[in-house]
Amino acid sequence: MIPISYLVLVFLFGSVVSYLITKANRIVGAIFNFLLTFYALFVLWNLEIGHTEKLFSILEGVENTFKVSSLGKYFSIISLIVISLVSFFIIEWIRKKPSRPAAFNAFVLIMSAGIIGVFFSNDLLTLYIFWEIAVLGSFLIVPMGKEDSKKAAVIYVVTSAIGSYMYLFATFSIYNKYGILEFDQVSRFLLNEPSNLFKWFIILFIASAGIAKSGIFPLHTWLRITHGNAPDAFSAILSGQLVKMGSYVLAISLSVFPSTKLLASFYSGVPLLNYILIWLGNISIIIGTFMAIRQNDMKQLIAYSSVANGGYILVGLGVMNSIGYAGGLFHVFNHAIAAAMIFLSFAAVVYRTGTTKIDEMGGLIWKMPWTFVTYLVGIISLAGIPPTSGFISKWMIFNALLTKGMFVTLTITFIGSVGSFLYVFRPLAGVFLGQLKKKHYEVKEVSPVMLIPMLVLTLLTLFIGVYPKPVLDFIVSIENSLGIKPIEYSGTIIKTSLGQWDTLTVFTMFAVGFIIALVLYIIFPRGKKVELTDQYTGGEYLFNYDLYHYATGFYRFLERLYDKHPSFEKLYGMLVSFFKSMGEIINELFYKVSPSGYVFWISIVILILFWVRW
Amino acid sequence: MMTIIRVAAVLLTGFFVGLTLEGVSRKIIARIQRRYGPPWYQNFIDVFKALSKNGITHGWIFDFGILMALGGVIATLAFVPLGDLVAFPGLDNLFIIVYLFAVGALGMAMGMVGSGNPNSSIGVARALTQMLGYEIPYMISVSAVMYYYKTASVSELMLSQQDSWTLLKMPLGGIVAFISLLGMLGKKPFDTPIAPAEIASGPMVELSAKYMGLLMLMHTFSIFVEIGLFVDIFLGISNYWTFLIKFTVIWILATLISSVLPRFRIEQVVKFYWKVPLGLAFLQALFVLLGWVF
Amino acid sequence: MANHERNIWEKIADQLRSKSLWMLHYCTGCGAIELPPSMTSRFDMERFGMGPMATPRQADILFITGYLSAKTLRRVIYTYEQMPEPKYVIGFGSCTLNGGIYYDSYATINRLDYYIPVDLYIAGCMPRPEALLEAFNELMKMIRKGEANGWKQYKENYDWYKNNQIRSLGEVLVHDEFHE
Amino acid sequence: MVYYISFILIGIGIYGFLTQKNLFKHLISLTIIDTAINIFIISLGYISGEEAPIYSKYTPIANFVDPLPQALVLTAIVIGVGILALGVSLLIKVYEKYGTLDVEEIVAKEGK
Amino acid sequence: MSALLIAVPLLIAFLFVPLKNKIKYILPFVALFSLILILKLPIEQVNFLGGWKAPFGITLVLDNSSYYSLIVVNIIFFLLSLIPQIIEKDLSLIFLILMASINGLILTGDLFNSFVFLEITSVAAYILSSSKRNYYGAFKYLILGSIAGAFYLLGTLYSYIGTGSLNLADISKNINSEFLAVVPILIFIGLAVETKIFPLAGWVPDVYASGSALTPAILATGVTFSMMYLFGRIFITVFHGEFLNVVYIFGLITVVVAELSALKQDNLLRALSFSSIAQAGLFLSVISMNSYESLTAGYFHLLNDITAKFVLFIIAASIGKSFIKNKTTGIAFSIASFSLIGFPLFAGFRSKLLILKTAFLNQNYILPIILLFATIIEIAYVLRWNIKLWYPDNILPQEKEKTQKLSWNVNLILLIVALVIIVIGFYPDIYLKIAQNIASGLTNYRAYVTNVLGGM
Repeated sequence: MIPISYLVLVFLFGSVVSYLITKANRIVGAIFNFLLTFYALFVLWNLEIGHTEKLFSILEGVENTFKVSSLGKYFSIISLIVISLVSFFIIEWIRKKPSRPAAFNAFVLIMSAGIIGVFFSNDLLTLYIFWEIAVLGSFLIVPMGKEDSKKAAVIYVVTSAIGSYMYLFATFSIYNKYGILEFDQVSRFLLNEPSNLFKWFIILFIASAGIAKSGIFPLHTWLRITHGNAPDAFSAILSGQLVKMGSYVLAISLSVFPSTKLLASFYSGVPLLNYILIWLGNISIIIGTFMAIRQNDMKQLIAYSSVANGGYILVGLGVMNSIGYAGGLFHVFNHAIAAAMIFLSFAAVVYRTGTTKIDEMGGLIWKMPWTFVTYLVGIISLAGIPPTSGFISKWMIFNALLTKGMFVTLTITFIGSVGSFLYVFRPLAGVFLGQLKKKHYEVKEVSPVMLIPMLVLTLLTLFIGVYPKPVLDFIVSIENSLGIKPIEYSGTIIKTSLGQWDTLTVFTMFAVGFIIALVLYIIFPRGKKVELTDQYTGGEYLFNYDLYHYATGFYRFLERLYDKHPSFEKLYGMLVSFFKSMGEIINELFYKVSPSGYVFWISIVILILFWVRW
Repeated sequence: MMTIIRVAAVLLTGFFVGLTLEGVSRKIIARIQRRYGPPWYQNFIDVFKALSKNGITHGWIFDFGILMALGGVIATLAFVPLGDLVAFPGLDNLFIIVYLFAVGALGMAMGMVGSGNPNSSIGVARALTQMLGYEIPYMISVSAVMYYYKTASVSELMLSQQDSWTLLKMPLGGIVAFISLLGMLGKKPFDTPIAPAEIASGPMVELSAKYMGLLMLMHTFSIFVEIGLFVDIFLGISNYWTFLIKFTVIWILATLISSVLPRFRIEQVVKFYWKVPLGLAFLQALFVLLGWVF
Repeated sequence: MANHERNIWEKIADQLRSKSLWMLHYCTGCGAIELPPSMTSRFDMERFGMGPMATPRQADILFITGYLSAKTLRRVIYTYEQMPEPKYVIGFGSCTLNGGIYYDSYATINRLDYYIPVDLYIAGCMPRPEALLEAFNELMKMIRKGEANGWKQYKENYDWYKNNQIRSLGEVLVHDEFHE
Repeated sequence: MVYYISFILIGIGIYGFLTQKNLFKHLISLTIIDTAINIFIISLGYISGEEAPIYSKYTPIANFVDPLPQALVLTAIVIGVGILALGVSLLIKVYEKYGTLDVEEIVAKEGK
Repeated sequence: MSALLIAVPLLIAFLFVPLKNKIKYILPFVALFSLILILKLPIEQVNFLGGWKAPFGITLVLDNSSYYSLIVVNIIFFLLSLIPQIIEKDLSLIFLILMASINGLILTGDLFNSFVFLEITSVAAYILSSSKRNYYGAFKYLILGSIAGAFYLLGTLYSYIGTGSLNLADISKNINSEFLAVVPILIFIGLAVETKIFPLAGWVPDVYASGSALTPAILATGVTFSMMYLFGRIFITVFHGEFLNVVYIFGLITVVVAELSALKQDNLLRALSFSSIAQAGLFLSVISMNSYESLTAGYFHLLNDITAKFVLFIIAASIGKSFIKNKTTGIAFSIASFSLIGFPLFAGFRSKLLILKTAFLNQNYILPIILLFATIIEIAYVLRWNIKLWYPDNILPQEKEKTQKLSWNVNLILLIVALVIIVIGFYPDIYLKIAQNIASGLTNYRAYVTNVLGGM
């Protein structure tokens, strides 16, 4: 198998090749993209742990190397699954949608090169380099979406720049203090580091890159605009996978630098730093859930759900006991797959109907049944309902919080999971169920090329939901490598201190119940098929069937409870306009002045200088 | 083989006891209103009468929703231990039961909205909001109990009430759980989703014959799940028969309360649940943390 | 009505149907006020297993309690067609029988029978709850004996009913008068 | 003592810049500053009682004033003149373009 | 021999005055000639004009720092001369004079001589900036520049009073404390206008954003580099880093102020001019840490910035609204702007790393914070411009035809410079060697003094 550095180079040059091919013919370019990503997935699948490769060396004394850690391999395999399936989806999707297909394909490859680099880099600087390459790649694709995706792209890059520059600041202070940057060496130095303040500063600043990227509380505002307006298939990659880079950095800052051993425990085994990060996760769960319930644009709704799920992952990772950490990692897998599934089904819907507003659509289930099935299984997994894999990770996080006795966080996770029933149901009711709008009568199901990746993801979720062994093996190997007590499970029974459950019996019992209901359904007389337009509405007969469809303001009564909510977007907007107005004043004062103004400033400078010297 | 028998036993008890108790509750309400009320087996007749008629359907999603609802609730019921009758001994984790119940709720919601009637969509939206309301206090009070006994399996929770009932140990938690139980059952103070006067019996608007029958079955099973959980966790050790007695007592108590109270508006439901019960639940959790348990 | 024999299942079903009748009452005219007393403690309709239902989809009996103008008749016909089989109709009061005191008015219809099949009429210019309960018991006996099959007649000579309805309501059945 | 004259002149020049609206007056105050500095350069090398450093066989080297500032001042004056000439030509162009030399009107027209 | 560098361009400029518009085609040869001349010259070589020994006569010093900066400046001139399209009809004469005066500025070892060359460069700059009818901007630049020149003259005079000589090496040898207070201030003000320090850079937006491609291209790159070199030469070699902490504060203020005012610009050229002010301010604050590594980092950053600005200004001035018609220039523009921000694959990233390393080395934590904050703001507006040009919204069809296609040779040169940026991103040792040599030349002033004064 070719080493990783060659893989990254193949991707970088591949992007130029795919640019040329897509210039010639879109479909062939997209196929080339898919084959490349699939080959990369194959290569990554059978990479053995511990395999290291030396790269260049920028700062002397620091060897930039790639090292395959189990954590990196886990994250990269999830990412590659998502990217390869989405690029399979793009083969059909590219026929009509992005304004510049050639650039689109090229930048997807650049981004995936960055991603592979991030997950396998063995020291802070290489991680930063590939991190910026991934940001550059994804930044160039975002503006191809709807009209205010251009503003979204700038906000996206600025927020991730804030995070990554704090990360860079921490990297250089480590380099300045110790002279080394490899993860294990840094954690060894941090262990016997006297000053507590320095440890806090390092972990918080490194975690800030993760916070910015996975949309945790203070830096979460970019998610709504970017996911809402990016080109549809790309927002699947954006939310399914790029957000996971943030979780990867969070995982590093919390587990690779062993936070439990570094800092004194503050509340039942959880250090104060983790506690603060958990609280950031909590706030982002609340914001994500309650804002998602309000949204009328389906993609922005799921974007807010990514904020909430990012919060879940952070809470899971923050708790740092074996079950909690495993729950966090498992949730990374679930959210990646579920978000990719949901966004792909939205891409299919938008591909056919052209709009993302929920109340402009309705009854698409009759025309696009398979997209509906994907969306249904996706939201079942996102909301964490048993037969699918989404529930396992939430169950682990609940157990971890319960053993630690952190009741407020437990409440917020409950609010998050029950709230997720509400906001995932809104597009289901608004977009797929109900009467079909007149303008969507001739909408057809999406072509099989787009359906295959969606159905593959559906089967994957259900399979892992019933038989979570492959993912659990990965998590156990990660926990062993990081020195956390691994979770114990046998076959499909997952055991924790609080109790155990068996995914298989739950699934079989659900199937048995379904069969009983089916038998009852068949025995008794068949119902007569009646058109959706024949409804009981108090004897009245509406000729305009669109009026039947109840989709606008689906939870209006709940939203009215928190209409006047503090919005952080407005806060950051004010901040930016403050900077701009300051810039305006400076411009007026210093740069648009008449000559006498210049002389005035010269004399001021002279006075200051002379006053300073005496 | 034993599990199949046990599961069948649980389901049959759910069916028979559930329907008789519903008939009993209708008789009690009638008695309160100083009239005779229907015979106790009236609900059996209603169910079979509904199943025997040939109604209408609005497409495959409408049928699939009902089947998923009934299947989910049957699966949840299988996991609930009725006193000492436990279908799956080690595997009855409380989170599984609560979230498997959500499968039923989601299935019903999907089916009802699939019927395309605006009344049913409004009803479903109200049902989900109400669920958001009562679920949180319920889960906190129950997790306080779980934290105290250090186990999440329902049967163990029941068995660990050696000395006295959890209801006596944690009265606040018990009260909160009972209030959210009323919300779960959809009894009068909290039956905004099925408000017959406002939205023509909410989600069940388009449910004609057979589907109405299946839904009544589902309703019976869900009552059994909710009260069964409450009895197991809060009302001490009980074998099969004492479990049924406690079950009927709680059921009658709930019917008495619901027969005299008017209906909440949906905003009031959420606001009520997040003020009084949530406060009490947090208080209870604090007491458990501090170890002040009677 | 030829009472062709019913197989065993239908006999059992008729027994059950008679024991639990769900009623959708179309309260028009002065008959509506007779229903509350028949449901509350004095006359208690529920002991026969009968109860009011909000939607036609779940109702067995369509209970029409007074005069029907051209406009309200259309609503009644929609509701009737939305009820699942087997369904029964009870005309309450003389207004449904022969137009009652409004027999010569331009707006009301005189015989309900022409438009939807009525199984049972209750005479009286607003009969009392006792008459109502007597009628319900009579209907239960008819169901048990299998005679109450107005809905079969509706299905068999459907076009006859349709002509009557269109003759009196006009083609407006399809187009709603608000939009024209 | 001569320093004070040049510093006063520089003060006047700067004052001229700050108060005047007309661009041409800016140019004049600029030349005032240039001449002030030239005076300062000259006054540097002055030794009382010595002659101008014009070398010929009649004037012995001994009693010369310091010749270096004299040389410097020559180039400084040339540069001052060059800048002045360039300034004036620019002003002509400004006048052609805006029709006025007043700062407010130009800014209004220019919108800058 | 090194005097030829100044003499030849001046001579050709005066010879070809009558046939003005022919000069445009001779420029490349002149630039090539001076380049070849430099490469042939031996490095350690002091040229005494008119045979006078150091403290008395005017010397042209050619140590390795001035040698390499001469190469850089002349390469820039050569590149510019290869694209005659952007040079207006009679400005090529000025171009030659500017080349001569900049060579002089770098070479000269005499303070008053540097004043004269400074004035000539400024005069050439005033004329250049008056292209595209930007007379008012040029006039304002003239006023500011000449006042600064006056103060620079005062500075030289005071140093003459203090040390009795005008030679840089001589001054640096026996400058004493109480003159050290006054002279750096005056010279700092003199140079502040050209090196675009905070309050005195008022002229930059009007001059750079006048619309002509040549003015910003040559001013922002060639002139700025030579001024920065002069700044380094005087403040580090002569005054041994005496005055630098004040410069440090001014530099930081310039960075913040310039970035903020760039945020709101709706004209690309003005935004880029503010960005060049900010980069100059950053360079000065890095320089004022006054150590060999910080000087290397500073000059390395300056070199990257110049290459990027060269590409950016030419494209910004010549491209209309969007890159639809000319994709290659678009790619060059994006590469240059990404290197400006400091994305990893490009040169800017290497210089940012170096600056951060040196800043952390001398425990200076304010500079990294300001640098990172400034880069975040820079990302905001540079990328917004990138998107606005790549994905222009509501371009009217007839406007689309109007955006004329850039001629082939301009495209070619821009692409070459852009590729240089990428190559530097991977193998930075070319620029790094130049920067190290300049830094070493500036810092060990003892070698400079002995070299010039011949061990007197």
